[in-house]
Amino acid sequence: MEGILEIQNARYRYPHGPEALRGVSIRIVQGSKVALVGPNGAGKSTLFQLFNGMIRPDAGTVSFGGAPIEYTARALRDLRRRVGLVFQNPDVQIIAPTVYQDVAFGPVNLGLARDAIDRAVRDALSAVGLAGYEKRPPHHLSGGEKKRVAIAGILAMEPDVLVFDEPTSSLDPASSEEIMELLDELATDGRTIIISTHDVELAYRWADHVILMEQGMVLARGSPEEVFADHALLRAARLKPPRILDLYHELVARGIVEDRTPPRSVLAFTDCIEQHLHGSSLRTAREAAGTVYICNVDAVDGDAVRRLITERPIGHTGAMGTRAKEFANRELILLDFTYGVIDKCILKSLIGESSLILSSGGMIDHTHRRIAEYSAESGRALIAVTVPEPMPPGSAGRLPGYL
Amino acid sequence: MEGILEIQNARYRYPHGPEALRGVSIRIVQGSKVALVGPNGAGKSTLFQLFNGMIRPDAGTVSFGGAPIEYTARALRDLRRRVGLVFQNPDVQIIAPTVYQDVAFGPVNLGLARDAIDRAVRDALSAVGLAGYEKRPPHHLSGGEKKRVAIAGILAMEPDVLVFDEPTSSLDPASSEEIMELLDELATDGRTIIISTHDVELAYRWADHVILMEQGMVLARGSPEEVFADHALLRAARLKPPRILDLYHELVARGIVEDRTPPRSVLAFTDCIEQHLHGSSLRTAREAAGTVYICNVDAVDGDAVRRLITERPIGHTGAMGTRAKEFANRELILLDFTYGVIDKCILKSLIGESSLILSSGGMIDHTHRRIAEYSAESGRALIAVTVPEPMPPGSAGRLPGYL
Amino acid sequence: MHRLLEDFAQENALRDVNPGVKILLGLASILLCISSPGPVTPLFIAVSLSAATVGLARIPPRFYARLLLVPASFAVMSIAVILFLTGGGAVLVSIPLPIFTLTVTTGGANLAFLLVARVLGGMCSLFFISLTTPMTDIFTIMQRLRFPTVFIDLAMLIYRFIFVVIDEAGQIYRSQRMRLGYGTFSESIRSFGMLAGALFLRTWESGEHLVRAMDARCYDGRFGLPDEAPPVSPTWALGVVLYLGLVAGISWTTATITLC
Amino acid sequence: MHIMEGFLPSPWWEIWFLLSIPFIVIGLYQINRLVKENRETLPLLAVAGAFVFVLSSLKLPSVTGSCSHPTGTGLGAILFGPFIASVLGLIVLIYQALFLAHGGLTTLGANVFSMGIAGPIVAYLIYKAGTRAGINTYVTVFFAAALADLFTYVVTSVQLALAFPGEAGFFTAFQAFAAIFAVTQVPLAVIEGAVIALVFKYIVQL
Repeated sequence: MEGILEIQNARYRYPHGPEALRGVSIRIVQGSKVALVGPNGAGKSTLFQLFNGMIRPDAGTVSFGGAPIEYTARALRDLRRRVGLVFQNPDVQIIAPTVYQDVAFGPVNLGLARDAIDRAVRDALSAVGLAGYEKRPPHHLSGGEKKRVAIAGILAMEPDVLVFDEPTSSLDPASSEEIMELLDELATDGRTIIISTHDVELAYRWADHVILMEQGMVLARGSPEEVFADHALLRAARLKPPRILDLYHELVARGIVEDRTPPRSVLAFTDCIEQHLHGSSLRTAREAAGTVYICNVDAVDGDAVRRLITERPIGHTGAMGTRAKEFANRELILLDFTYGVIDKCILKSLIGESSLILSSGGMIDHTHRRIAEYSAESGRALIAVTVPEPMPPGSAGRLPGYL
Repeated sequence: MEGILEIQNARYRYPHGPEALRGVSIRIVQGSKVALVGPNGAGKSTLFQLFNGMIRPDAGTVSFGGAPIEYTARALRDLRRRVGLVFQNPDVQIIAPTVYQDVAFGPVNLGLARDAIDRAVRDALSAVGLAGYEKRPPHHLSGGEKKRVAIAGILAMEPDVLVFDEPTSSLDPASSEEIMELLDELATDGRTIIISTHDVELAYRWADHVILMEQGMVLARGSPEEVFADHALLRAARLKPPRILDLYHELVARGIVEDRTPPRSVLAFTDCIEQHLHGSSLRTAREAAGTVYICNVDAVDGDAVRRLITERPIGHTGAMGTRAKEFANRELILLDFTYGVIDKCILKSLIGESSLILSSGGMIDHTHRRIAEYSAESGRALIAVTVPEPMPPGSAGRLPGYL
Repeated sequence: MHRLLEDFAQENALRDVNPGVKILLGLASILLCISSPGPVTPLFIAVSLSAATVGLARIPPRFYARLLLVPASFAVMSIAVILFLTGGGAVLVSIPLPIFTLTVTTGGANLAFLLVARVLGGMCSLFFISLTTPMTDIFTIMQRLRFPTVFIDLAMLIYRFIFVVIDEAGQIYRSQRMRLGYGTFSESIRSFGMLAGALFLRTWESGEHLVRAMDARCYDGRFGLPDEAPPVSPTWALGVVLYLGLVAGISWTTATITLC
Repeated sequence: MHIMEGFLPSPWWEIWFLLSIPFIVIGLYQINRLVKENRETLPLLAVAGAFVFVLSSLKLPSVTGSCSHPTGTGLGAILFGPFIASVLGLIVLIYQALFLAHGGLTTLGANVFSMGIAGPIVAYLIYKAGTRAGINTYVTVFFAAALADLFTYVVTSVQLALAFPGEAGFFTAFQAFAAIFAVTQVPLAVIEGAVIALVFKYIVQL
């Protein structure tokens, strides 16, 4: 895979301050979801400022797209357009007196024409689920909404890499979940997403790749399972192992489960214990598996969904992604699941109950893939159906699932 | 038990704003550890301002120590001294240019004499583990240290009730753990501690009593196990169930474990699964249990502890509480456990390994009690020994364990 | 911390009326007030624009009534001086004091009453602008009127940060009250000094954050674009012209009417 | 103490606008130049303006009325010079008129002249003179703040006396206005001087 951002042996000392980076080398692969994990003061935010040239390393190199960063005003502006940095506190990132003007700030400074600016603002606000908020003053928004405005302000410059400093800091669980889901949506469009966090649970569930930092150095890098399995390393970084991993290791130590790939979710954990109890190959088929219905909210209206829920044996409804949740809110469809939706529906499916996932166009394929993967791994065939069925290409009307 | 703070049917509407409290009744028992849990905007912070009379309810009553609050300047001053409120963001609570001046702000306003002020500041700073920080400017401290200064500023007025708004907000895990441990220490001295949080995991582990709020109303109150077991209720409050509870319910749904009291910790969970696998009464004694050594850091020096570690078969060392951690840092004693120490040592003990808990005077009894409780519940006798052994009363020297 | 008039403006019922029309109405009324030779016109403006603000813009009447008290202390003090200083006409009241005698003449009474009327009318016109037209819309107008860019940019940034700083000031104040600050008079001075100092520090830090935020977003000396203003509705345009015409007419016909 | 909307008749409100405009124009020109040299100037000016607004809209303890802000802009004058301070003063006064109902739009010229120009210049001069003479900094700051505050009210009294000289003429009117304001403003000025000296002490301690 291609490395889009590469830092080699970077050192940085703040003027009159301690050395914040003491020889850091990392490589971020295009399209990956990377979590930079470490306690406060580990150098995560300093590293982020290297990414978009806000600071220049005392030693070492920073490369973007294969070429070393040039520290000229023009090159830096281009870099900052392509590497968007979302700060921890949205109050310091929101600059202008209205949402529209704030999101337009980047495009205006990039010198776009008025209609291109309008389009960029509209797209960015709709991506973060804030269409219609254009005229609101930022100080009348909630914490989660401010965060979205800050993200839209960066998205409007159409960056290739999005960097988030503590994306869920001081948000409540529902808002955090929404922001992380938004990050997932942004990632499915091929963008590279980097977050910094000291929330090991969050990084464990979300990231493809984890970089563990402490005291200006990289302690470890690799898959979340690898990095977080090393308790000594986590202790060195003054972090706690994810609870689910903690429990897994405790059960392994007592010989209750075998030591294999540690589970990352409640679903995987349940499977792990069940496999151990009922033999390692196939799960005992207690009853017929339930079906997972997947519905593209971009292609249907509320009535169609309500008809679906009454006509089919659907026991649980979940919504994935900003647009789907907005849709459910608007159409007053009661949601049972609003986070970890695919896993929850698989869990229900395994005990014979059917469920419906409301999703937006881009996430439909992702959902199918995830369920197929699970079927292959667990050896238990689960049925996932897109409803209403996609029409054959060439026929009239909108094509659900392929928008 | 005596109710120290009682609110009956309180309603409050911000001037020209929405109704923030819509009929709230709660009763806080003296000496309890209470968590007010709910999403942002549920009314938690507004309720806190009722506690010390910063706002007056539009309807309903607020009582402290059995008598309704009087809203006279004199009565309010007395109330605010006795009910201390620690804000979420220490930056707005720390107002003076040095740590000493900041902590002294309350005592000075109380009109104490100079030496009483000095004593109050010294005691408060030593309680939060910041002795020696008097002359430091607060804005150069780390997030966790700032939080401690804010707490010391309240402690210096010697309140009976301590109220914390989101005590761990934006702290990293190590600092969060330290703050929660500090809250535990403060609670062992008989103070009533109330926290607000949207972190269900935290409330689940820490609180005796949970009050679930949403949209200015109390949705539920009771023990953490009761309140958090009701998924529908949590969903109504836009919160997520604790992961360990989620996993437990999933295993119950599949018939892997029986439905009893849900476990609150990794230790309890492991036991739960093990009991299910190996019969419900006694755990299979795999080998002899390890001993838990408990050492009072107020009564020994570093050499004594190092001698202890080499002489006895100690495999793991943990430190509980601010003073014990300071001690370990100062004496360069490597710590394996810095959080959930008692549980971890019991877990080690169960697989035959011995461990040492460094603790300060006040927490020794608590530790013994916890281990004895576990022994009684699990039916497996664990040995806990205080080292060095307390000297008989009347003999010379300091009396470890009874300071 | 009391709410700013701006907060009401953001939610008022005339939010979607073209801001240019509202500002024109307010400013023209102010000019008619201060150029009116008699007190009738300013009083008419005060009553009619108050009715518009409370009735059409749906500003809570109790809030509006309290707002009218804001200029009171200034008005009472300065109008008292004018009342006694200005001569002309018959003596109405005479208050003998040890050193000198305070007299009120008809000239003084008329001028004082005219000024009361003008301040009332002027303030009601100002309230109409500030309670119906959010600052964000006023920026749009300033941009269309080609105010200097650097002035508008600075005003916009200050606007944004006023709310950040107010919020922090309120929190610091509450935390001081909680720790028994502002008890005695000298304590109050000390507490206030600490508040201002802490606030200064926090504000300066926000400034440094703002520099970084603007850099991260490719700041190149350009700032916001004008928002799109709601179109001028013919009803409103006609209404404002008729109203101003009416007021001008009143002004002309009632010029000689005085208090006494 | 801001002159309220409607109080100043023609031609006085226009005259004070005309007198203030040169300062504003030079201030804007200076800001433009600074911003071109160093883009960080604009955000720092902005937070300074927001600070002055908030500080001046907080009620001073135990005293009715609000803390005026010649000292706030005086601080701006010391940091950025009197011309730029007058631009900050103008913006702050617009917001005080629109958000707090303090002052007015036609009286903006007069208010900018007294609080955004005259006061800050006095603060600036006393501060410069005090530091040059080597007087204790806190004493200097106290006098700079308190006298700037008082001078602002002197200017306001002049403005009112010019507009309303009455029978007895300008000087009597000025004495009357100055006397009646002095009752309330002298204690306020002393308090403001003390507060600003405390703030200064606070900042220096860091």
